[in-house]
Amino acid sequence: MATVFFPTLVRQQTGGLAQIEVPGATVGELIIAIEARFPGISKHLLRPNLAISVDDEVTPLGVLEPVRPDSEVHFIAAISGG
Amino acid sequence: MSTTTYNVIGTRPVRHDGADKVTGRALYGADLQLARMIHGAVLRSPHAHARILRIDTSKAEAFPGVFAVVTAADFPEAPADKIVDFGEGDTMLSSLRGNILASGKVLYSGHAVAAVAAVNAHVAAEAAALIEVDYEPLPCVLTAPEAMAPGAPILHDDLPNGNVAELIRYEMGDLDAGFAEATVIVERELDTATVHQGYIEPQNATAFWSSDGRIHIWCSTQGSFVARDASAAVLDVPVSQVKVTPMEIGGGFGGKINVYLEPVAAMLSKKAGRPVKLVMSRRDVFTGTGPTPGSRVRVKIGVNDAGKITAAQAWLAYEAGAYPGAMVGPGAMTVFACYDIPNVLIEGFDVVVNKPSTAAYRAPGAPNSALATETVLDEIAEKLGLDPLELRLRNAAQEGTRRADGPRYKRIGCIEVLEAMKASPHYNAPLPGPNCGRGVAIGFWFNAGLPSSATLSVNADGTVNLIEGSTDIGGSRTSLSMQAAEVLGLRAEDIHPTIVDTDSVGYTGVTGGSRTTFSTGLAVHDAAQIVVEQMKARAARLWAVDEVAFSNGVFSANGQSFTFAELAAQLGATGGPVSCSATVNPKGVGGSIAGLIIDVKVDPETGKTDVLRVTSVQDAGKAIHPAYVEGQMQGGTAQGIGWALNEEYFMDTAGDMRNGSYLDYRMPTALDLPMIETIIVEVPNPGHPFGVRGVGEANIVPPLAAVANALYRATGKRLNRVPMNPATILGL
Amino acid sequence: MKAFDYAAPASLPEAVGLLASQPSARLLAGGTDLLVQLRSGRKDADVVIDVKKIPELNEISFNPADGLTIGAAVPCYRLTADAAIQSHYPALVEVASWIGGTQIQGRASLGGNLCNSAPSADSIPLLIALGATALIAGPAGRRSVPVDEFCTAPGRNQLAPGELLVSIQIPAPAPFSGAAYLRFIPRNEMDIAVVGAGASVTLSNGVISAARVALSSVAPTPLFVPAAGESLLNQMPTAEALEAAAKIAQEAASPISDMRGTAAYRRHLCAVMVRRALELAVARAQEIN
Amino acid sequence: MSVKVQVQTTINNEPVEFLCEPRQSLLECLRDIVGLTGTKEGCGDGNCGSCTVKLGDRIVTSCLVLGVEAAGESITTVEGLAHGSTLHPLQKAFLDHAALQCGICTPGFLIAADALLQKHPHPTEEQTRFWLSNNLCRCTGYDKIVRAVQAAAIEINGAAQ
Repeated sequence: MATVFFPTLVRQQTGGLAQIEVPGATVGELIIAIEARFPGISKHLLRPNLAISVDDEVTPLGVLEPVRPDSEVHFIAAISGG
Repeated sequence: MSTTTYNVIGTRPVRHDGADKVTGRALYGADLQLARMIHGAVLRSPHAHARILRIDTSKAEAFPGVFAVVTAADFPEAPADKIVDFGEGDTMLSSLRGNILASGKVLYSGHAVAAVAAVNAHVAAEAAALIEVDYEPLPCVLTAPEAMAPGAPILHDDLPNGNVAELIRYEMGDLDAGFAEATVIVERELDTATVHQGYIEPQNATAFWSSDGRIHIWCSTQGSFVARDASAAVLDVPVSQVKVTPMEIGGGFGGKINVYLEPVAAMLSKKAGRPVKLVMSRRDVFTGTGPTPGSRVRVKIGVNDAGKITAAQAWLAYEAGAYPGAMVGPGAMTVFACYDIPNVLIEGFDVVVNKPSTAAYRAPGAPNSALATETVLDEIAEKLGLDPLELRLRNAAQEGTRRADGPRYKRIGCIEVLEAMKASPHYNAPLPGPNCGRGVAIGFWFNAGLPSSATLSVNADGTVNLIEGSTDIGGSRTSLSMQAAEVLGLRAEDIHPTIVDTDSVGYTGVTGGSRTTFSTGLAVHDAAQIVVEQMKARAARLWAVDEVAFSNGVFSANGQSFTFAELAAQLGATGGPVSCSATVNPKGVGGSIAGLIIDVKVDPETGKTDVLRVTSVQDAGKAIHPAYVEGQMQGGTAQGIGWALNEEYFMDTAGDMRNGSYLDYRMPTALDLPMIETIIVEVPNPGHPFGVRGVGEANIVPPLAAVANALYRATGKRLNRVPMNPATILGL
Repeated sequence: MKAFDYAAPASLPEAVGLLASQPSARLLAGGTDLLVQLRSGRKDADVVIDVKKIPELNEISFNPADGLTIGAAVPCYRLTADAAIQSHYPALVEVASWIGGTQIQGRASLGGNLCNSAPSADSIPLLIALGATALIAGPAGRRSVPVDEFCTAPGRNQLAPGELLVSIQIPAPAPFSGAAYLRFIPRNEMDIAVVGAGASVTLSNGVISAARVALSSVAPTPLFVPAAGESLLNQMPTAEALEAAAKIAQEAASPISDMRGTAAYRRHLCAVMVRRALELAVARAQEIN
Repeated sequence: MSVKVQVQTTINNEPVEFLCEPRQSLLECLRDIVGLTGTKEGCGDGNCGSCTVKLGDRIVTSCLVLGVEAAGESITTVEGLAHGSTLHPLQKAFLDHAALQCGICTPGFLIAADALLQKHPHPTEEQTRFWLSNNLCRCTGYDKIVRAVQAAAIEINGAAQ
């Protein structure tokens, strides 16, 4: 099962839980599984100011990005550049 | 370190657009002349915060020579919560539209209120001055700490936390336990002023709204597709109705990603039925575009006897300007990014204030936060009696180090950059005399991926046309052509690059985020590989073989061979021309570490700082064109030194910028800088076929702190405010 | 910028006549102040009178008896290249090479710098220190005004309606005299003086027999401080004496805080810059002649 | 609008006549009337040097010159620097030394540097930086520009004695 790390400010929705292992083959499937456990959380994770990082790389595929059982998923500030 | 040998990559060919740019032939946005073109002027708010009670444009409309006047009322309403996705950094449409022409309230001095198109720019300016605007002035708030305080004037009624638009928080490990392990703890708070990118070419846009509904925009932009998408969103037309032709661009550094004039020129054109050109004055550029945030950053770092950082805490408040989006996210993510720290807490606040809406500026957000971290580390090194580079080496991030925001580094060149600094002739040279000081600092920037497209067409003479959409700010035509040439076994000059409009190439993101040589380079690389495959197939057809080898520009099979040019000449007879495209949206972005060593001399009576010697060190991954890599390092260093020493938005209490000219903004002149030595470190990025990391930004991260550290060594004073100008140095 | 007409009179009487008949006329020499002010709306004009075609305003002449006459429209680059000025007025060469940058010096004139009457004008403290006078022409004829009395308020001066500056006249340097202008700017060029200090010193047998001190950017006009110079009379040019004179100049200053510096910082710089200008003037007085 | 004035002048060694309003700067006249857009505008108040042209025997910022003042003068712009299709040694040196990035300041630097080399055939680094301080560049940090100018000095005038 892949590990999803909750941003600090989303942990209010998880009762303080920082990370969770959930089943799924894509980021989207992981989020569906998390939403089932913490209803309403997905809108805090899928926000325009947050980018999705899978295995230490920001993914352009977003929720469609495949994950492996040992994958790490983070939600980090979306970065622009100069 | 880089070991692969290349034929073209790593050489220094003359840039393809060079002759045009040294002879005055290159066409920048303001150079455009179109038949029947008229000229515009923008009326801007004199108030930093005021309600607009009434706008009367009748006198301007009646002024001889005027064709059209527009205000926010001419633009479609922005749905309250619509978000525009530009691929990087999404924006609320209401903010975008509100910034282009104010409606309801003006939020900063310089906020555009109305625009006029007339027979020439002088008449347009005279007419704009005749527009009557009744304002109800409101109290203004100009700094993040003031804007966060209870009772501060509120800019936007719809933000949930007063003037705080966004909270950021990253936590890792156990902060209290970490500080408990520390033997030395230093905490400092440092402010930085609002500064501008300072590109020499003012913003400009020419637009023609045709009677068939198609809108053609010519402008100076870092990203033609972003300009297209943003303009279409503001004008509420489908993106396919807008074509953006990127003109040559006179500098950007992050400041020419947002649109300001483009939709206004388009709306004026719609009303006037003629092409309309808008060009900003220098004061407009300072007050009406996006500078980069001023900030307050507090950093606390604890280190044990072994010189290992046990805990680090940061609090960051960045001034977004009039609309949310202060780059505090990247500021927070980079504040400790160079180091492997087990226990971390980072809190960031994106705070709106009555200043121009901020924009990116080379590694946006990172110099502000690195200033605090790198000066605190300097102080700790001194307390421990450790060389400041040695302290950094003991804590340097490396492959596998986890950042506080979560992800772990892949291959990263932090140790290599620090070792290069330590071994440099500069670091090992004595200081020239009294009142002198040497400072060091390092910094990190992520760099970006994002989509890019390229098309390669093989000419019968053996050369190749490269069609691409990345506007060329610093030699990217050549760094891209070199990557094509390397794959195709050609010389850089055999590739003919052209940057085309948004109708003529696949989607390409901005020239920003240090991404062009990486991402568009990857598109070029991939397209070149397809060319090779197709050319192999042609050779196979000619030779009636199954397998053709390709190496160093020569196709061969069974003892037969063709040079690239020989085979190119036969394409017509083997099935027709070869033309291949690729569009990428890559992962594999490699972050870059930069370091700076700087020597200064301070006049103890006047506080004047002279910069004596500078060495910039940066991990380029692989330097495609080393001269342009050096140029990026030197340019970012120069901007950082200007930021550190003299540049700032000097606002009066009413929020009016008092120094909105090059005379008083005080960017460095040639006489203010020495030669800038460079050391290119090459730790190849495994995510790019040639190892490219991108070099445009990380170099501006270290200078603020390096200058502060050098000033400390020269004066014994730790300053808590940037710019560290002469009066600040003397405490006057 | 509002529309205006342009005239380029070829003689002084013609210019004076035009000026008298056009109340909203503005005089154009180098244009480095005027065109910026017109463009920004700080000034406007119905007619711009270009004075560069008037021969008298373009002259540089020097003789050891009368000293130096600089036509009001002579651009700085001609001053820095002039052999007589180079040998007799080194400080003037320096100030002419510090006003703006190379391109500005291709246009800007000391006459324009004086008539613009900015508190921060670089050339005026030196002209005051050198004891220069302004030769003015107008409907009522010609008159001379000491430069130290010329400026009356920021952007204002003794020129009456219809009058124009013809030339600046600087006495011949006395034997064993030296002058200097130093300014403090945060950059190394292309900046407005945070504080500027002009000084001249004449030595007789090693004792100071004349001295003048003036400052810029510390008062509503360039500031002549007679007491600072007088304090040095009959003194040896010791560090203490120069320091004391600098303190007197500092006391006379009434600086304000603005984007170029705080009042406290300017007051501090007054003493530093005056002392340094005096030191350089003394060194020059000792080394030449 | 005021009455337009006819101006006869010489630009890049060719006689040129144009009509302009008195309020139009020489920069505007060169760019918008004569069509020589190689000279750039960066600030409009003489502080960036992008609009540098040679006017008679000295260089000026053409934003601070009125077009009408060009009457009877001789002007050189960046378009007049090369000899036919052969680049001026300064132009070549700027390319060889990668002394431009965005290129917007380059025309002004080239004209200013040309005047420098006429005054100082072998300028020191200090002389070069002082002379060029009326020209702002935001991309390069000036390093490669100074090197290019000094290389061009040697190309034009031989090695310093």
